[in-house]
Amino acid sequence: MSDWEAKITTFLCNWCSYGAADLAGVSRFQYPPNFRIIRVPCSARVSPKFVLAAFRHGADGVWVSG
Amino acid sequence: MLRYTEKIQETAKRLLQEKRVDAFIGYGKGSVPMMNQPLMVSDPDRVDRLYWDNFCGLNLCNYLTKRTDKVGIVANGCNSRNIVTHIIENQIKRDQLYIVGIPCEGMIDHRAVMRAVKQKEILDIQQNGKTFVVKGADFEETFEKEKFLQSNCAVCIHRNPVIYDELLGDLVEEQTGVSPYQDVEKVEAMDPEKKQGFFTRLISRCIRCYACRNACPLCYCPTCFVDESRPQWVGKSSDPTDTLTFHFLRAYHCAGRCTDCGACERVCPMGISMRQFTKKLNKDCQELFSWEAGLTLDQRPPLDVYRPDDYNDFIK
Amino acid sequence: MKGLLEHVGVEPGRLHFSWISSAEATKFVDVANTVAKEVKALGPARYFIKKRAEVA
Amino acid sequence: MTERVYTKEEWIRGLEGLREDYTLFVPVKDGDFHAFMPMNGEKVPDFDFQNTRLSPKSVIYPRSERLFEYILGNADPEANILKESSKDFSPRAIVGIRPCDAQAFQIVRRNFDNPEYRDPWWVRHFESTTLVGLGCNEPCSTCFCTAVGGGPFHEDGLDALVFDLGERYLIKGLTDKGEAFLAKMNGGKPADEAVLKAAEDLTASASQKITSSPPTDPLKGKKINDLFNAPFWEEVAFGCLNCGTCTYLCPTCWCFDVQDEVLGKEGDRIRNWDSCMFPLFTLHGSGHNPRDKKVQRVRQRFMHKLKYYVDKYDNGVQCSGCGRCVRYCPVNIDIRDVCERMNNY
Amino acid sequence: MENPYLPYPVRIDKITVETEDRNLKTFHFVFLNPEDEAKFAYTPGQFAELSIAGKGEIPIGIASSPTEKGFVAFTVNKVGLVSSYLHNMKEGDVMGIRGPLGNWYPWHEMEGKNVVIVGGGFAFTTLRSSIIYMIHPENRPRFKDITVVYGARTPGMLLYKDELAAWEQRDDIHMHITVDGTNDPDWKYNIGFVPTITEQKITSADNAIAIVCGPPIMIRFTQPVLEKLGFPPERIILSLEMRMKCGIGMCGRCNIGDKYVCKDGPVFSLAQLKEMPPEY
Repeated sequence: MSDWEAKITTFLCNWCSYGAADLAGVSRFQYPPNFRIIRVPCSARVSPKFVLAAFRHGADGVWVSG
Repeated sequence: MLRYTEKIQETAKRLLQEKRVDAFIGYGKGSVPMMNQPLMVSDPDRVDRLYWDNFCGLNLCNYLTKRTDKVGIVANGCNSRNIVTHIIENQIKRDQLYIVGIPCEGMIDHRAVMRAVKQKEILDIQQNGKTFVVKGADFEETFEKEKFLQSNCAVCIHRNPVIYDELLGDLVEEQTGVSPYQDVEKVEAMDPEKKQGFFTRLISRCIRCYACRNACPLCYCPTCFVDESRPQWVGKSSDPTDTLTFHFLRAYHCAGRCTDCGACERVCPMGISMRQFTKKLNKDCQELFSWEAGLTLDQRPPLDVYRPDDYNDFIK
Repeated sequence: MKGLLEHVGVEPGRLHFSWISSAEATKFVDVANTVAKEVKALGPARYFIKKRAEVA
Repeated sequence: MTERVYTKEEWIRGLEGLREDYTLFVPVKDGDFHAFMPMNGEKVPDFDFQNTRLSPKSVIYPRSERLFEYILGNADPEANILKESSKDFSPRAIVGIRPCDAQAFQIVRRNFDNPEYRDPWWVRHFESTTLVGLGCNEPCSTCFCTAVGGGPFHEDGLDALVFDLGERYLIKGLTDKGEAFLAKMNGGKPADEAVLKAAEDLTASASQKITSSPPTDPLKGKKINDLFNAPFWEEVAFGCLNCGTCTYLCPTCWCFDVQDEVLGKEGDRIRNWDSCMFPLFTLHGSGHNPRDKKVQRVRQRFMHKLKYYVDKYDNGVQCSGCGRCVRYCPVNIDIRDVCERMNNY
Repeated sequence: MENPYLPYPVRIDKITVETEDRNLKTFHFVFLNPEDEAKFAYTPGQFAELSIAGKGEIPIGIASSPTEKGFVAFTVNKVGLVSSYLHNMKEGDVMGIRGPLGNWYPWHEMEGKNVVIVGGGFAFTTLRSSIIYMIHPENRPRFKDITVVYGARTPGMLLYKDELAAWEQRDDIHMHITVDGTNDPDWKYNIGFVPTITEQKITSADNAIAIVCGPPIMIRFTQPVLEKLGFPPERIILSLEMRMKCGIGMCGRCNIGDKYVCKDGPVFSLAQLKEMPPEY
């Protein structure tokens, strides 16, 4: 299992966390590479269907951030 | 409970004659024991078909959605709570309704009765207050009603209608000391793997007939998520993951709205106890928001509103 | 949502929510680290994944 | 015609011995009710049942069935071309099927196996299956097989028929398939006169017990459009929830849906049961839906069973009288009552 | 056992955008296995299931004529999951077609008669097939006068514009092309709804059969016009649409009364339809 890397589907709010992620990138902060980021217009756009869809497609984790 | 039949008929007749309502929705006696038929009467001379007994477990609110006429409806505790939910969610207007309240003493679980007579064929049932007599071709047995209540009725603490224009009979004493969430707690105590096994087994029989969804008064969306094709959220075969997704999302759509009326379980042809999903959400709503659905017209359900003091421990 | 998912047997550490303002790059990195760590600790997901339909 | 008598123990042993030659589907107690399941040594067959909740149609016509498979993409020359999924068509037998459910296969067969087209999966599954029926000593109050051309010991559609004579079983071979099944089965001894007489008496007394039987002959003479426009449909349909219980439990409902499911680069074309009760069933791509309202769908179901089928095949109604829909309809819509209304209209 | 659900593999050979809104495209398919072409022997009026692996199948009328060899053509409107996907496919892509399915226009009855074709919008596909079929030198003598009324909302929404123009030049077919309205000052054909034009241009129902294909609203208004002209119901032929899955009368959804649109139809005479419940 050593070469296994978690896939984490990540829903980020365009105005908040996406900005933070962007800033983190610009500032050259290091963070783990496991995230598959989906930008949403608002974290309230994320419906339970999305979260389930992520798990159904084999995501190991889901992170919703506003 | 049988005593209500006559009163319902009288009331319906009066309402229809006085033209207070265009139609009256209640139950009719079914053609097989333990099955009753939802019925709508608009002719005052035909009210004799209305009926009430211990097997009126199907929720009549299904028949109110988007009606435009004035209707009378019989409502026990859970029916009335669903009427409230319907009004809050703008599926019908309060002034269209004439609610005939019935204090409920719980409905009998037909499956439990069948189990008790070892699945032998039941030809007739006589209901006498606290007991009932089951007759078959070669047996006759008397049972105590108390022990045969639908599992949601056994733990019900809202037997009296919460909203009505007229009440038939006296309010009944509400049950106290019941612990409604015992089974949920049992599951909560399991580790994830056990839980997975529990729910996989629970729904393994599901044939995806959607009786639970259609019997649920909350499920009135014009297009259900399972029917959407672009994107398709859930496959339509009897695949276990798809079935689990269906049950999960169906339950989730009822979060904070479910009144635990038990219609879903009652109608399931395969006897699946899908309240295991909704009850968890009811418990969460109770614990996090002190909310039970359908008790008041003045407040919106918790997932509908934002309050600064909402529980948010789960957010980092 | 999280409650029911856990209830049906998805491990608690698989679903995370957070609030991060667009200025909080450091918080983003912190949370990202925690989330990744927790999910990694749980190992690969096996439950709720749509596989080839189990049909006749 | 072989007629053999088995003690009940011998019978179960005999079935055990057949497991090499057949995949046997037997009634098994599953929770509150019975279901046909493969006999695999773990499950104990239980022949003391009224009828299974789900009809055995799923043995021949599964709830979901993979038809084709394919790979997607451009690299492979075989990509995007459908290939038939491999299937097991080795001999099967449904042991303990009720005569009504066996007759239902004959009804459905007119749809799946007709002069123009043959459904390859249904036909092959059906042809590889031996139907060993179990007569009904005690029909239910909701049974009305005698009204639709069947009966508790009706032999049409069965390959062999079993009579439960209390201590013993009498089994009669009815077709070549049934005889082959019996020939492979160990145990038993030839039936004597007394046993045959007992079976005859049982048949007569069981038919007497079926009390509800709306006649279905008058349906033929009616005009489709008259019945279609009859005023009673609104009333019949009021309570209907538009769930699929009746159609999924029904042994004679055959409608299906075809869906493609893709995972990565591989896909399946899957056939699922569908139900005329669902609005999606007839929804056009344009958004138009010819059966948009509940009452239209309820009418479709009953008209199909009791009128369209009658006119199309001139071979009775599309109903085997098993009574499942009567018992398990959550809102108690009773096909017998609808049939009466249609008769009298 | 022959499997009626198994599509013949085909390659998309040519894609033509037909209308100005780009929602209608004509696809020419070539069979990957040449022997399949012989098996796919069809008659104008029939349809086929276009099958895309991973998406599903859609029933579409065949727009080419059996007199055109080497390909089959379909004109597809972009509405649902499958048709939208098809619209994004490219020439050279591989998919499947299954058929031919359903019945056809009553060519035998039409022999020796005048033929009136009334079409509207994108339902003109099987009518194109019919016209090509009838004006083929081998078949033309079998029919007497051929009159076509074809309308669309605007000039840009007409299908097969080049062919329409070519037919207009011929003297063995009377074309009446019309649009609901247009700003184009150079528009040289009719303006007006199909039923109106039909009423103006068709003068006699003597020894004539009418084939009508179009949106429901057009059919509803054309029907009385034809009846007034003296067409008896058995000589008004319509082609219906329904949601289908199997196309071979098994899946049970496309029935109207005891008839399946996929197997007993899609072509019905008005006389037949009057005997059927109005559920379409």
